[in-house]
Amino acid sequence: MFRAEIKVMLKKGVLDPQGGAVERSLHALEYDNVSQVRVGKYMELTLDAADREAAKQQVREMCERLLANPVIEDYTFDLVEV
Amino acid sequence: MFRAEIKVMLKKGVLDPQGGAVERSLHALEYDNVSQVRVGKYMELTLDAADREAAKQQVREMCERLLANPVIEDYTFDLVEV
Amino acid sequence: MTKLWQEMGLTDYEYNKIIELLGREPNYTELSMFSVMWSEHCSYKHSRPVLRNFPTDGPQVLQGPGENAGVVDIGDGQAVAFKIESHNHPSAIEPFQGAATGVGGIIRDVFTMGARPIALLNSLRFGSLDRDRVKYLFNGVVSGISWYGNCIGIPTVGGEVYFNDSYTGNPLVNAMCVGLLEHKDLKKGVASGVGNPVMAVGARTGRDGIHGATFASEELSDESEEKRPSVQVGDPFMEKLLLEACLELIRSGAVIGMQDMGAAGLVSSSCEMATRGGSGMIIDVAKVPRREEGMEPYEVLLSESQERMLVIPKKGKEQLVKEIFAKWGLEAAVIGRVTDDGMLTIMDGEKKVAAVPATALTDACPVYEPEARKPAYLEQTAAFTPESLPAVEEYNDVLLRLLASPTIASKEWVYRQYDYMVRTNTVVGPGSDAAVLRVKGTKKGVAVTTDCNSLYCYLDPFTGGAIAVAEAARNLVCSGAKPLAVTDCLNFGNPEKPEIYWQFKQAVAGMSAACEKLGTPVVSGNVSFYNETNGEAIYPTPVVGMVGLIENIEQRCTMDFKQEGDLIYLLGETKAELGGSQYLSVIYGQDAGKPPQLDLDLEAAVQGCCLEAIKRGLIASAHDCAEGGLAVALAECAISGRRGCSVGVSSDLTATEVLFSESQSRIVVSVTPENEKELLALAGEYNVPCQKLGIVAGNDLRIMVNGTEVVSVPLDKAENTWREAIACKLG
Amino acid sequence: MKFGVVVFPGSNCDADVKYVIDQVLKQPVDYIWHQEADVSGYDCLVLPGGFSFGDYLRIGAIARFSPVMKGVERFARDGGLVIGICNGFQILLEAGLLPGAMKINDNLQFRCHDTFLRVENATTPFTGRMSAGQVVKIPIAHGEGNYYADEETLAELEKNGQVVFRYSTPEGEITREANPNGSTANIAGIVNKEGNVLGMMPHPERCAEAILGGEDGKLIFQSIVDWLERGGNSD
Ligand SMILES: Nc1ncnc2c1ncn2[C@@H]1O[C@H](COP(=O)(O)OP(=O)(O)O)[C@@H](O)[C@H]1O
Ligand SMILES: [Mg+2]
Repeated sequence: MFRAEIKVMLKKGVLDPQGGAVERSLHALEYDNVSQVRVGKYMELTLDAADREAAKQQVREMCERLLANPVIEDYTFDLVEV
Repeated sequence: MFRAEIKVMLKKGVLDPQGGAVERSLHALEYDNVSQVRVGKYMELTLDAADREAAKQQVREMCERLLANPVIEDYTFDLVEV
Repeated sequence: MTKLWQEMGLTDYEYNKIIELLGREPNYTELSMFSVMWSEHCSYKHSRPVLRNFPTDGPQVLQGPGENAGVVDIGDGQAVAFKIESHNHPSAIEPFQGAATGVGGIIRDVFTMGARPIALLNSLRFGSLDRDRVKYLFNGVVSGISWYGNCIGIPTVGGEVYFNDSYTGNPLVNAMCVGLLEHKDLKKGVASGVGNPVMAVGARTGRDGIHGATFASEELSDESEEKRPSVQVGDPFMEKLLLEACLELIRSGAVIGMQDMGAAGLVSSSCEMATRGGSGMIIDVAKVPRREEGMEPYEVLLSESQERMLVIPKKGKEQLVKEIFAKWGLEAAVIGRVTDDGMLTIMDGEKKVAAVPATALTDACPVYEPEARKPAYLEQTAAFTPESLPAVEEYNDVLLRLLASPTIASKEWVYRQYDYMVRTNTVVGPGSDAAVLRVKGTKKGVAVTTDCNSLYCYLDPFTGGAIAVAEAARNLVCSGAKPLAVTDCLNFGNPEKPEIYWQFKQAVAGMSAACEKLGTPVVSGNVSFYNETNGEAIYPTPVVGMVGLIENIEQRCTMDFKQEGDLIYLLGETKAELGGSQYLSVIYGQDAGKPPQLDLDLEAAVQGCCLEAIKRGLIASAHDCAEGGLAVALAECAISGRRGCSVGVSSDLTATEVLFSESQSRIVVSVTPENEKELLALAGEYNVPCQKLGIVAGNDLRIMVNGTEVVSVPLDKAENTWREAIACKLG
Repeated sequence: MKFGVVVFPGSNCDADVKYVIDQVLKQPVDYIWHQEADVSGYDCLVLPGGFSFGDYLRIGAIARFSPVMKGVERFARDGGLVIGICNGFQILLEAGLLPGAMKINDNLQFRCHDTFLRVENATTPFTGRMSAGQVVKIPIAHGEGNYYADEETLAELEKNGQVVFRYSTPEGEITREANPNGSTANIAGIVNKEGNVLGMMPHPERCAEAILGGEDGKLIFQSIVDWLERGGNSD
C-alpha cells in the first residue's frame, strides 16, 4: 500500500490570481518580507499497488488524465509506503 | 531567504466533499485500488527571514491568521533555504 | 463537581423532570437525546408561550407554524412554501461554512414539503466594516451563501444587510427559502402507519456538529472558538442530488412523510415525525450508513451531518425509494419502522440502547416564561431630543455621507456574487424593494422580501416589530404584490435576562398587531436566542420574511424613475421623526430618540392605495421611504432610473426633518401627467395624503424646501458614492 | 430538427435552455442524461451551465468522463453543432473539444451581472443573426470564467477567426474595465477551427425573453435554427 501526496500548481508563466491575492493579504498583515506566493492544490490518496514502480506509473496516469490539467498545470508527487 | 511549502487540509473527521468526488471519479475511471482521497490546498512562498527559527515562527503565524482556518483545517509546512 | 446533565446544558429541574417522565434514570444515550431536544434551539422553551400570540390563520394558509415550512395558496391549485432560519453561531466561528450550511438547511426545510425551491433570500447583520474581523466575517458569509446557492442552482434574489456595532462579535445570518408546489404534492413531516419503514437517505453520517443544537443555544464567548467540531462542512452538490431525488420520490406517491435531519439530526427528525403522527418508531443505529468508524449510538443519533433526510415511505416501496436515489447516485437505507406504542426505541443491532416516549422529547419539554422587565437604557434613549443637535448647514454633504454609509449604500457588492437569475424566473432581481419571480405557465408572479430595522427595535421593540412587518408588506406592495403571509426569524440576546425577555415579548406583540391589521398571518419562523458576546446582547432583531402574490405579472412595478417629465408624488405624510434615524446614527453617532410611530390604519390605507394604483397602471414607479428618509428614497429612485429630479416641498418642518425624518407609511411614486388626476382621486378615496413633490428631470438631484434649495448633487456623484461605498470599505 | 440538452448531475441551467428552445423558439428538444452514450438523432447539442459534479477538483474535469461525452465528441467530429454555455464551455475545454483552459476569475469572486459582448465573428452557425461589430447584452454568472490560452494558441484563434465574442463596453470598445474576469484578450466565447463547436461563458438562455430584461440571447438560438433550416450552410 502506498500513500501518494500530490501537488498541482499552475505552470510557471501562467498568472496565478489566488497567489497574488494571498500575497496582497499577507502584505496587508505586514508580512512585507513575503514574495512569490503561489497557490495550488494538494491531494492525498491511498493506492494498493504491487510495487513502487507500478504505483508511480499509476499516479502519473491519474494526474495526466484527471488530477491536473496539462494545459495550465504541472504536478509532482511523493510516494510513501504504508 | 527561505521557500516555504505549505499544505492545508481539512481536519480529520471533517467532511471532504471534494475528496469524495475525486475518489468516485477515479473509481469510475477504473482505478479501483484507490481509497481515502483527500483534497486540500498547497501554497508556496518566499520569505526573507534571519534564520530558520524566525522563518518557522512567521509561517506558523501566517497559517494561523490567514492561510488556514483553524476551525476546520490543519496545516503543515516545510522550509527550504534558498 | 458539575453533573453530567449540567455539562450537557440541562438544569437539575429538567433532569428531575426527565426521571419523572421515564419513571427511571435515563442512560447516557437517552440523556444526550433529551439534552439536544430540550435545548432552546429545538424546544423553543423560552419562546413557545409568546409565539402563540402570533395570528396564524387566514383563508390563504394551507399550513401554518409547526411544520418544516409554512404553505400558502396562490390559486390554480398552486402554493408557495417558505421559511427563514438563523445560522448565527456557526457563522460567527466559521463564516463561509456556517453561512453555507445555513442555506443548505433552509432549502431542505422547503423541499421536504414537496416544493421546488424557487428563491433564496438572506438577512445579514454585521459590526462596523472598519474592523478587520468584521470584514473577514462579511466576506466569508457572503461567499458561503453565494457558493451554496449558486452551486445548487437556486437564485438568491434578495435580502438585506445592516451594519451596527451591536453585531461586532455576533453577526446574524438568517437564510430564507421559498418553494413552489402543487397542492396535491404537499407533504408533511409525519410518521404514521404501523409497520411502514423508516429510511435514511442522502449523505452518510459522520461526527459532524454533535451537540450543535446545544451550541446554538449558548452565548458566544472566547471559549466558543474551542467548540470546533460544531461547525459542519456543506456539500451543495450532494444537496442538489438530494433535492431532485426527493422531489421525484414525492411525485411517485410513495411517501407518507419526510423531514430533514437538521439540528439534533436523527433524534429530532424521528421524535418530531412520531409526535406529529401520534405514532412511535423503532430505529437501529447500526443500519445508518456512516462515513466514520467506531461511532457510538449517541453520536449517530446526534450527528448534524448535512444533506440527509428521514423518509417514511409506504410499506413495500423500499425498493422504489432505493432505485430513485440510486439514479441520483445516492444511498437510501431502511433503518427502522413506524410503531404505535408512542415510543422512540433505539437499537444498536440486537441491543436496545434507548427507549423514550417520543412526546417526552418534544411536547413534554418544560416551558419557561421568565421575568420581563423594561430595560433602563430606554429612559435615556427616549429622552434624547434631536433638537439639541447643531443645525445642519451642508445638506449635500449629509446626503452623500448617508449614501456612503454601508447600511444605506448599494448592496451590489453582495448580490453580484449571487446567481440571482438561474431558472429564468427572476423578473425583478435584487436591488429593488422586493424581488419578483414569474410562475412559468401562468400570468402570476410571486414577490418576496425580508425586512427589519433593529435600531427601531432597540429603541422601542413593540413599534420596531410592527414596523418590520409593515415595511415588508410595503415593499411587496411597491412591487405590485398583495402581501400573503409572514415567516419570521427572532434574533435576540439571552432570554433569561428580564430586559431581553421584555424586548422579545414587546417585539412579538408589535409584530402580531401589524400582522393582524395587514392580514398577513405568520406561517413559519425560527427563534435564535443567546446572541451575545461577553455579556453584550445584539439589538433585538425580529426579521420578517414576507411573500406576496401578483395576479398578473404585467401589473408589476419597480422603484426607478421611468421617464423625464413624470411627476413625483409622496403617498403618506412626513412628520418630525428623526429619532432612530440613520441621519442621527451616521452623522452624529447617536442610536437614540423615539423611533417613528406607526399608525396601522394609515399604513393599510397607503398600501391599499398604492396597490390599486399599480393595478390600474397609474404609476410608473413606487419606492418605499425607509432608512435615510425622503432624500435617500428620491436618490435611489433617481439613481436606479438614471434620471435626475427636481423636487420642491413646502412644509412646517425643518429642512432636516423633511429630508431625513424616517416617518413610516410613505411611498414615493411617479406618474405621467395624464395619470395625475386619477391618482389624486384614488388617494382621496383611500383617504391617503398625496403630496406633489416635483418632476423627473435633468441630471441632478435637486430638492428645495420652502423655496430654498437645500440639496443639489449631480446624479453621477450620488451614484458613485452610493455604488462604490461597500467595495471601498473592503478595499 | 431536434435539440438535445445534456444533463449532468449538478447541471442547473438545463431547464432554462430547454424552456427557451421549447417555449420561445417552439423547436423540439429533449434532455440527454449524462449516462447516455448514444446521441444520434439530434441536430444540435447543448451543454448547459451549472455545477456539474459540484465543480469539485476542477470545473468540468469530472464531467468530461461521463459516458455522454464520447457521444458528444463523435457528434462534433461529424460536424454536428455543439454549444457549451458556462459550465458547458468549461467541460468542452476539459474534453479538448476547444483549446485553452479556464482559471478562477482574477477578482476571485463569483460574478453575476449583465455584460456587453462585441460580436467578432458573425459567420458561425451560432451568430448568423448578428453582424460583426454588433454589441449584445448577455449576462454572466460564474466564478471561473477567466479564459486562458497561451500565446501560440491565442494567435491561432485570432488568425482563424475563432474568437466569437469579446467582453466590451456598451459602445463596443475592448477595455480592461469591460473584462469581468481577467480573460485573455477579453475572450467571452470561441469556436473550434471547424466552427461547429461554440463555447461561451455568458448565458444567452437568460435573456431570450423581454420579461427577463433583454432578448439578445435569442439571436444565438435563432441563428442555430436558421443554420439548421438551411441544411447546415452559411448563406
Ligand atoms: N418565530 C416563530 N414564529 C412562528 N413559528 C415559529 C417561530 N419559530 C419557530 N416556529 C415554528 O416552529 C417549528 C420549529 O421550528 P424550527 O425548530 O426552526 O425547525 P427546524 O426543525 O427546521 O429547526 C417550525 O414549524 C417553525 O415554523
Ligand atoms: Mg426543519
